[in-house]
Amino acid sequence: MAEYTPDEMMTIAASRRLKDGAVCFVGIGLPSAAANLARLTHAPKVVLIYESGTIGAKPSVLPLSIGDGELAETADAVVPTHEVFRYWLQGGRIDVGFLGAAQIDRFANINTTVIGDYGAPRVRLPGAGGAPEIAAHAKEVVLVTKHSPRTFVERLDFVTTVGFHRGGDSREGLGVTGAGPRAVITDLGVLQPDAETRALVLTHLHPGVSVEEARAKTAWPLAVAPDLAVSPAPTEAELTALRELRARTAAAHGAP
Amino acid sequence: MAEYTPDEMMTIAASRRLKDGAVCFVGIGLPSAAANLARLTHAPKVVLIYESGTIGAKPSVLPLSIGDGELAETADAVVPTHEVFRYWLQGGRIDVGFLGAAQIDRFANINTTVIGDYGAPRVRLPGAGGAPEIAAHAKEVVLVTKHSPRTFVERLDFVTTVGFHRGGDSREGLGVTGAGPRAVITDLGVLQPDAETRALVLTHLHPGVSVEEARAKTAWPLAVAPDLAVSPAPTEAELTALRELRARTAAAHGAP
Amino acid sequence: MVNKHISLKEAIAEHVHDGDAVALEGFTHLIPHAAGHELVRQGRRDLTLYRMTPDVVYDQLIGMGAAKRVVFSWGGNPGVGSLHRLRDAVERGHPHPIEIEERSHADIANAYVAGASGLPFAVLRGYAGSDLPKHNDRIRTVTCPFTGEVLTAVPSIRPDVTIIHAQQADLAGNVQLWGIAGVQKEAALAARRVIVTVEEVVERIVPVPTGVILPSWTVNAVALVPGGAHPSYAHGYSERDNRFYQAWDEISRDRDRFRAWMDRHVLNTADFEAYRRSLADG
Amino acid sequence: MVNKHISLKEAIAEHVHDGDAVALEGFTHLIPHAAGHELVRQGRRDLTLYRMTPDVVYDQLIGMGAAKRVVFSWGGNPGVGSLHRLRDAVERGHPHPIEIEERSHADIANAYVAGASGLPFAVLRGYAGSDLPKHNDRIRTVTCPFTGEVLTAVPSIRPDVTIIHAQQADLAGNVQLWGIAGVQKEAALAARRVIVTVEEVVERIVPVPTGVILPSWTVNAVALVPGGAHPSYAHGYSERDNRFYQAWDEISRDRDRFRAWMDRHVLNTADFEAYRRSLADG
Repeated sequence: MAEYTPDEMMTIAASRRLKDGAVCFVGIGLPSAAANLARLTHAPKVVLIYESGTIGAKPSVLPLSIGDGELAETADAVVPTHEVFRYWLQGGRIDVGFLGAAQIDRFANINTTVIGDYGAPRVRLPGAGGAPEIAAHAKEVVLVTKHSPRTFVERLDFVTTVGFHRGGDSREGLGVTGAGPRAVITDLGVLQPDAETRALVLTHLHPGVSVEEARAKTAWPLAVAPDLAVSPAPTEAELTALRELRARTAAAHGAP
Repeated sequence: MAEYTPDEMMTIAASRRLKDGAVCFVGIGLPSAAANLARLTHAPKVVLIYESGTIGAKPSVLPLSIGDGELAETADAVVPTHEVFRYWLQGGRIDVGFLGAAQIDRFANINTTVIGDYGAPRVRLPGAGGAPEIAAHAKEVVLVTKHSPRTFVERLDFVTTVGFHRGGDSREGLGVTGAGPRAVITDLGVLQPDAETRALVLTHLHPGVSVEEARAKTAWPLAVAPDLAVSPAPTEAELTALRELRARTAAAHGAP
Repeated sequence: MVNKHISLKEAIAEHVHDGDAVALEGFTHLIPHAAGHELVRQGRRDLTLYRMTPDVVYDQLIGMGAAKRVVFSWGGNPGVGSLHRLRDAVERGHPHPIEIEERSHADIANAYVAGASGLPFAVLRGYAGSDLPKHNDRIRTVTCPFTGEVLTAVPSIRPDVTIIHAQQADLAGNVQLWGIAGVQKEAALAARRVIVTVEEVVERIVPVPTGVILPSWTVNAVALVPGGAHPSYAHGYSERDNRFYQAWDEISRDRDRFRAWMDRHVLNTADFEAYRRSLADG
Repeated sequence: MVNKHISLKEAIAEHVHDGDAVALEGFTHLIPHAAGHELVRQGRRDLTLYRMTPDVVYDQLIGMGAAKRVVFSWGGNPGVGSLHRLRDAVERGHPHPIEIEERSHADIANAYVAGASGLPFAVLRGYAGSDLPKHNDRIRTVTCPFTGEVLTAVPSIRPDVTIIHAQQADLAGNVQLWGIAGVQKEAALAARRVIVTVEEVVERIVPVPTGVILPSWTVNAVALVPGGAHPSYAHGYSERDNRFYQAWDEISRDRDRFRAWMDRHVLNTADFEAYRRSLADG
């Protein structure tokens, strides 16, 4: 089997979560990489929607911004930004919202707003973007983010985007229609919500990763599923597709 | 001077009310004929908007329907129907709403819904269409309709579209932004609202028409302006433009 | 992938049921007449019919007894006069009494937008001084939480089925329509199920100006029906048959003549092509 | 007819005043950078700046002290990281403290639609479970008068001036833009005054797919500025300068380096053409 990096494993594990034919609202960065990898491997008919209004985008390289020209050129339809949020997202037409996170808590709530106090932040993060409504309206949400105790925190400095709120059925009490986060994919493994408490539980480790490592990089006491599984290692086909995508992207953007 | 019919006089008098460059929301039928005549004579830069979403339409023949293909082909922009009502009409971008009427009262309120009782109508008319909101939001309204006591009634069977409501400043109390009907053009003359009571006053007679005839064809006691004027007779240029427009229209639609 | 390309007959049989709330939209342009005929042929009953302008397509459905309730904003024969079957139903309860719900164009257009947007109601500045709200308790008010202004609130429209006619679909079922776009996109996205009849099936859609696209995954069935909007038209494919609209005034004025016309041209024809042939035969 | 074709310098001088609420829109595509530079050159102050994604264009305005208040939904350097001038203003009050009002993309997009529609507020399903409404009392609720559901209400946005960059204007001043359309049409129609910079002035507009047209009578000024979106792009005319966005991270990280860069390339250049030349000179 080929060598691969934890980042590659994370992207490939995330891509596998996307079913062929699913309509997917894609955030920029890791989610976009994973979603396009899915499209180039097992899910050729996945429909990728970016908040710039490109519906059914099929970029040959990863977009650096959510509004790169190739997204429009390859899309089935280009609609105004307000329409993508109103008819397509709020209208209930998105199967999967694919998002990243700067901070995440045990109920998969997300902070992308500030580190520190909102009125006098230590670090000002970019903010909400489309995430609060993507997380509310997509039929389900998949999160992709690297594992670190600064990311997987005991308590968020700010709740930008809701996951399972305070756990249990508290999300349903908010009146949202989507089912919420189905999985959090990291460079160490996969976390999924407990059916009852909705707290995240470690359900998969990527090959070679230990429970101890995952716990060390999670700031809350991480529960482990009794049937903890090991993610299948990347296949040659997956790795080749991902590396070719990254190479095309680097050539196009001059990015590493 | 050439001979002309009362219908021709009415259409020409109505067309003169449209200033060059005005943005005009046009109803089908008489208003459309008058507005296009204005465009073909003294107001080449008038912007005609039809509720089918054609903005800046320049048809060579009169459309039989509000959605004839030539409106789209000659328009500066074609927008969805909801947009024309939201961004363009409700958004306050219309200078003149040009409408017809089946019944009209002394305050220029209009009925296009039923004759008789609403629950068991003697005659079921087409209904509101775009008129209630055109009359509310256009900066001013011009009405075109033939004079008859069945049209100019003492009391409407149904108020479909508001003019000056109950007179005085009662229209303003409805919270609408447009100033309301500025003139009613008929085949006999022109009626305009009194500055205070807002009741319609006969301000112009077309050549050869008497006050008595106008009063006989108005079911309420019609007030006459002290400075009652006579409309200028159609010019050769106006008549020629109108007749050529009608001839082109008849040839295109097979209509009389 | 499910093949969405089926016959109009199959599409109506599968997706439209007695009692459904149905919208056949098309603002003068692209009116789905072929689909209306097929509803008549299949004898659908008790339909709630949404349409801004009922036009000839609903005059026929109402006259044939398919409608329980009609929601509309302008019920005339454009440029000609009355819709006689609609009037006969409202004025004299023939062939049976129907419920009507009257709204304005601005209201219905906003209500489709709200439906497509997953909202329960739309906000507009509507009906100032009009008697319509007195006869329709579904025209209500809402107060702006910022300015205190009182605005009109209307319920969103979410049909069980929306049927539209468009110029093109590709093999996957992506749909493109252009020219006067009306409210079709919103009516389709507001509905639970969507049927589209098209002028042409193309291998690949070449986007045209003001082209409206419904991706294939928003559409349940696509049926090829060239000329399927007649007497309405499809921009780039046909012209509006204004003479037919004028002739309809006479055909529809008399109950027996209407019924004989519908029997001959719709009920006794197998499909839209046969209907067009029977019309050509006079 | 007023000639709307004037220079960008004249357009900014005439239509944008200190203290105005200004929207420079363009969702990654067609960001009106040339107009942003001209605001810096003319030393505008105390602006309320609306923009979904502040991007480099507002990072420059904020760093140069032009902003009193910034209303936004996502304040990062797309695909790169932070907007350092925005962060420096928020975190450390440099060059002076600014007010920020944070909303979500869905909120701001709806608020422009409401503004264009002449409504005082927009209704959406927004912010469920988010802390943002706790810090923004302009995110309120409204109750559906039909279902009783409680929905989010946000105030509409009506800028004093909206500035956009588009591909084409014709001689009369009709404007066409295509590709990713963003919220520019709504932002323009919501504003009291509209300035458009364009890649090209054409004698007659040939409509293209997804072309958005602002009729000339909705536009106050049109200025020809080829490449005026750089480092953003104009579909069909240029490509996004991704390397510039990456370089901006370093340029903007340090206050002095930022200021020296702005002095050299913006304040000491006469117009956008000179700016492009100074960039090319390195």
